Amino acid sequence: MSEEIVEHGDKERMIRGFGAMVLARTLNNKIMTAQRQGRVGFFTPTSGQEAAQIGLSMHLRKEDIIYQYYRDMPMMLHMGVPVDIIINQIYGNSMDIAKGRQMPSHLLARDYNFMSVPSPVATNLPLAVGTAYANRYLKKDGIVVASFGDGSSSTPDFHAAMNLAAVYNLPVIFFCENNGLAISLPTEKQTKVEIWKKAEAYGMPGILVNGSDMVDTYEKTREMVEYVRSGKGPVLIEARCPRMGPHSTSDDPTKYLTDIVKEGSDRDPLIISQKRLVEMGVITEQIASKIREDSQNFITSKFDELEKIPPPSPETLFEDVYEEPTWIIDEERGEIIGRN
Amino acid sequence: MSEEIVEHGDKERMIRGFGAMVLARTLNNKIMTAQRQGRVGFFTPTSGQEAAQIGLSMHLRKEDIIYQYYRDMPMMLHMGVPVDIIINQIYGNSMDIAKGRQMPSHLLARDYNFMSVPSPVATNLPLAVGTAYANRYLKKDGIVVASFGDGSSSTPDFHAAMNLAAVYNLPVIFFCENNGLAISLPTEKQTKVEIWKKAEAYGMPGILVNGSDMVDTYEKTREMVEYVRSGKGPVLIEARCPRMGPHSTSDDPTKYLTDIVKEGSDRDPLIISQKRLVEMGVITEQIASKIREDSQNFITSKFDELEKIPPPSPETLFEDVYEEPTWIIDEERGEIIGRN
Amino acid sequence: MVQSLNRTLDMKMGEDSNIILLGEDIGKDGGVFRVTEGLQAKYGEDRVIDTPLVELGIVGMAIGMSMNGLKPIPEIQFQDFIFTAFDQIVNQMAKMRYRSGGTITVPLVLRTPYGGGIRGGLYHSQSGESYFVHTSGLKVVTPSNPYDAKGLLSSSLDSKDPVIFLEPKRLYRSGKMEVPDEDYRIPLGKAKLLHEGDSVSIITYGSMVPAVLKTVTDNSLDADVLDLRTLSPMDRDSIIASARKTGRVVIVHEAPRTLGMGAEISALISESSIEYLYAPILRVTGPDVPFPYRLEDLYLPNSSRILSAVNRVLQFR
Amino acid sequence: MVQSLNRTLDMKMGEDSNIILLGEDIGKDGGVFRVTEGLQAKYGEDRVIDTPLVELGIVGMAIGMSMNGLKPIPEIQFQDFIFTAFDQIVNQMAKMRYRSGGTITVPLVLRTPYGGGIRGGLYHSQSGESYFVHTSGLKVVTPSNPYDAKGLLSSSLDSKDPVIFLEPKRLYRSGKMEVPDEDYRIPLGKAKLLHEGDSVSIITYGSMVPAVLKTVTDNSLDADVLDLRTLSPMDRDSIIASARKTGRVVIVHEAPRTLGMGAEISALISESSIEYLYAPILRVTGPDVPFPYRLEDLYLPNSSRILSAVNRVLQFR
Ligand SMILES: Cc1ncc(C[n+]2csc(CCOP(=O)(O)OP(=O)(O)O)c2C)c(N)n1
Ligand SMILES: Cc1ncc(C[n+]2csc(CCOP(=O)(O)OP(=O)(O)O)c2C)c(N)n1
Ligand SMILES: [Mg+2]
Ligand SMILES: [Mg+2]
Repeated sequence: MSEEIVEHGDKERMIRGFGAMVLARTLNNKIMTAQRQGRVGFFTPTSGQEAAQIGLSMHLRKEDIIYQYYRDMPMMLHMGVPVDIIINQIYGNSMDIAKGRQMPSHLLARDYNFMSVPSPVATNLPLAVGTAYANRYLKKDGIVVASFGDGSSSTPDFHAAMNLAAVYNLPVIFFCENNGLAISLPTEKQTKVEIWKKAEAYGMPGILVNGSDMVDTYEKTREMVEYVRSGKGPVLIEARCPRMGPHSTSDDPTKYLTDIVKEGSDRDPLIISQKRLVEMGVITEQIASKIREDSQNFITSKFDELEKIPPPSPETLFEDVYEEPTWIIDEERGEIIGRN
Repeated sequence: MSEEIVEHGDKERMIRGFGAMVLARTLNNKIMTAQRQGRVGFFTPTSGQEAAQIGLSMHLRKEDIIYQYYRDMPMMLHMGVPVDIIINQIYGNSMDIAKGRQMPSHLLARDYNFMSVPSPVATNLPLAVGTAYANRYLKKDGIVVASFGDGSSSTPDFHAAMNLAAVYNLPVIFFCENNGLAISLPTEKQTKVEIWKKAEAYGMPGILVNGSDMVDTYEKTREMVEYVRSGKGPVLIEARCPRMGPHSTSDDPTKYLTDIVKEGSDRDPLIISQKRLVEMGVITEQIASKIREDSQNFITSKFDELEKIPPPSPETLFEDVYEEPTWIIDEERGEIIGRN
Repeated sequence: MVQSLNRTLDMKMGEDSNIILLGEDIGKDGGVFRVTEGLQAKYGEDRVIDTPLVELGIVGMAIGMSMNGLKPIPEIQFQDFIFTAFDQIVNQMAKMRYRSGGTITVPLVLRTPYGGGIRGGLYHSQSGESYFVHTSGLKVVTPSNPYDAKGLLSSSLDSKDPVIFLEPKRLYRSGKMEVPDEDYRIPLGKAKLLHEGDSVSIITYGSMVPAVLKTVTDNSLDADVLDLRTLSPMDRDSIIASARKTGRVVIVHEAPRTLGMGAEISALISESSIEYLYAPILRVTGPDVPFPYRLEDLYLPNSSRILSAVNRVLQFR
Repeated sequence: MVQSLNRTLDMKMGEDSNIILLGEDIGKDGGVFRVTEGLQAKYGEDRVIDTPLVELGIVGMAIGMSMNGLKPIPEIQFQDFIFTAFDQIVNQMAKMRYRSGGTITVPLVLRTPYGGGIRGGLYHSQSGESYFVHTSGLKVVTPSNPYDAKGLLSSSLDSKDPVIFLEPKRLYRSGKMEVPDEDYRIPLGKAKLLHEGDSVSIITYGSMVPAVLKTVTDNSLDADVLDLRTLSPMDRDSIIASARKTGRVVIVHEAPRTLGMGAEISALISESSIEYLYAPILRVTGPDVPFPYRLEDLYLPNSSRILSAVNRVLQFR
């Protein structure tokens, strides 16, 4: 099957996918280091989930709308969101689209059809359903992807969104990145049933993929994406992709986790995917090394450069609550930073 | 199988069950008439759901705790809640346990282990799970029953409660009385999957029963109740029992419903169950008629008698917000009815 | 008011095909209060959507629709049930513009009936406006008559910000009045002076407006009666102007006293105009108890309580 | 404060086997702020329950437990996430005693960290006390130091009514002080006068207490500083006594101004004591905008804002 893909002209796509994985890992590691150095406030590492995300997003198009969650930086990079846009949000500086209002990891890039991430988990899922409804009603092209973690399957919003998408037969891909944990709670204690199987309770197809392998994810999700794109209704995809680090930079996983997937080990999705691609003749070890090196240089220079951008101006605190500030906000701005 | 039941000494139980069905229907009809006469404020009729409820509650014991919903008056009557307790709540008079605070239909009888009904549907389900947890932790006997309508399966609370009960393997019977409608929305538009099948998504057994037939419900639910009682975990039972009237006394069903089950027709659960019992030799037509007649007389006199009880005193408005009224409530009572 | 709302929705849907209604029983049934009667038959099931029983889904879908080009009008059947969708309102609807740096907006109008007067007991009678007014990012509007209902609903639909449109269900079927057929607006954020006087300012809104007006007329009170109409943002200038003029203020609402709108109005006046006051600022409100069924009439502020508060401030030395 | 809370929970669990803790990551992980550290190891998984990710389930289960003989202490990881369980709190927890005519009670203590100060942005910083204080049937408590944390938590556990126990996360790791090992209580509903003066009353609570005290000391202000400690019901008598004594009041809190606690305190004073006031009642609060990440320090009330409000009321003629 893999050879088939290559023959069908997917080689380019595979290389770009792998490149994005490497870029994302490099950026992730850079941010984690910067956070330890006190240069960044917070981060939820994305390592371990690159192959799952990019394996799926290789099927996506510009017009597709993505309600990503806080670990989907790799998918954003793969879909062409410029590194600057992401790093500025990590710093929360004056060039940040969100004007430094969100904790890092809560990314957005409206121009690239990446919606905004709230902290309350899974609460974007009903929005994704509404957006899909609008898309169909307005006869716009494009499907909607809504991603979330395994823990998020317990939430009210998951249930609401799954049922509504099914009832209205909407073009939504529910993409569960099952990294085995919700902070400290293992998935087995979250729910007794495998998440992909829950699709049946709502009347939609569900599948399980090996989210540690970009090629496997890509191949297995193809049919699902086509199903949704052809208007047949929503689907649920569960990708298994073990978390490789702490839940966030505030978390100490040693309390609850012994078996962490090590970077560079043969359970690391970068290693797994690279091996597959080398076997398939899509890349060579040399090309892979070159990609890693280029990423490293690129990220390091970008990251250091953008750190110099100043924080948002005090006025921004009072903007965007409403289209026009109310007298209340004007008054409060006056009290806090003086009237302008 | 039915003969077997009778031989096993269930005859008494069957007669009591049928008696409760008739009593409940009689009371239901009386309330509906009284409501039209302006003597009662509101009601959600319970007709059509008697066989389902009582078919299940024939397996229940005094120590079992029931989180009923607003159509479960028949089950309450069957479990021995005195008619007075119910009628006083229908009037919301000064003998009402709830001190006239709740709309009629939102019944309670703590002494009989019937908990209190809130209006927001299904929001009692997570409570039922907590109560079951307490029961097990405190090593108390008794299982927990939580009933709800088909529409309620879409709610956040359903999802939360089902998952939690399964994760902690708690003794809860989730009892869905599927009357085919949520006010005006038919079940097919509520969700694409039969409700009993949703049990699988949580890792518990689910069954479907014919809730129009008391004997069928009784027989089919037995194993489920035993399963729960033996500590194996929660179950979901769906009973199909078409609504026979309007959603409530405020509702005009002609807008959305053409095929209403008529009272006394061969789809009326009272008729269906009576036939079964006569065939089984549990009762005769004569006994059935006698039961109906007695119920009629009993209910009429009770209903008229209790109407004379005065409304709750003004002071009760300010009680039971807290164990002791706060200064705020004291102050407000003073302003509204004068200090005492 | 039901008719006025129904006609306004009809008119607006006719003008703008991006307006979508969604909620429980709003289609075939026409809504439990008949506000959306006939609209599904006219505009189709795609535009008047009967939803499953899940308020957070209704609100969440509406937000997602509005982010993608539609103008949704979700209905919550009773305001009492909105709390099951409260996270969507507080954390998504109200904060989307802010957290996206203004790149994503959520123009929608969430309609819901609130307040007592129909013997609805604890869960069909609540007046929860404070929960929304305390939440920045939302506008909160409530009409007190059919004319305002149309003008305020139209302005709400013009708003680029989410509006919580609270319909006093007690007034759904009362207060018949002429409502012009043509399009008009009542600007958000502007109160209306319904009665003018120099001795006392009575500030109120929504369901209490008729009772206040009746008290004033029946007792020939020399009172300003201010109908706020928009609760967030309130009409600061009108409130302050009236308070400064009369120096005596009574606030009337049905919601419980503690942190009800009266608290904010009182605080606003005493931080801006305390030197103009001759008397305490009094509040006549529902008590801080859940809403009752049988004793509803005792719960709701009435003429005698309003009058007694007015007399207290008038007689205060 | 974390240590004080942890030890109090430990002590109480040791005394009463009906106390059950439940929440996300409170067991093995010891809670994201370490408040429940070590308790699961000591008391077992049955008494310190790691729950799935569903706040309404945590709260709903806790209610059901408390109705049936247990004394649950549910934790919501951040107060910002409590809105997903808001219906359970407003419509079940707060109304159960009332709607059952007093036959069913819900004694439980819901703990949750609130407020800013950890660079948590929009969703890890909110101060939502108003939502709870507006809801009758709930008690709302917030300590400002480790000593009070213990005494208030103990009293909350004695309460037969549900208590929302708000922990100012900014003070979790600050303000080291001696906390006695023995059992003691701080009664609910009683404020504490932390500093005495005659010129101005500064009323505050929770996370703002240290900043207010510092402002008062640094500037040698002749001020009463009142730490409310219980927000519902507030300590009416202490507030009024201080306001009447000084005639000048400043209220300080982190929550947004509109319908924040300051509104109710202000309204309470101006309806009961207006004739004692020499100056407007001022509020120093967070602004009515969502909580920011990078500009957090600008959002939080600080000494200079407190001082400037104090000076305004002192200089008012
Ligand atoms: C509604 C809500 N409750 C609690 C939290 C706190 N919290 C943040 S992430 C997280 C775990 C999420 O697990 P999962 O969905 O599996 O995503 P993962 O972090 O593993 O990628 C929790 C409990 C939250 N963000 N939102
Ligand atoms: C959370 C919530 N939303 C809306 C309502 C209004 N409402 C009352 S009953 C009902 C339909 C319930 O349907 P179902 O669960 O099937 O029960 P049934 O009335 O058919 O027995 C609705 C929408 C409510 N009570 N609670
Ligand atoms: Mg996870
Ligand atoms: Mg139904």
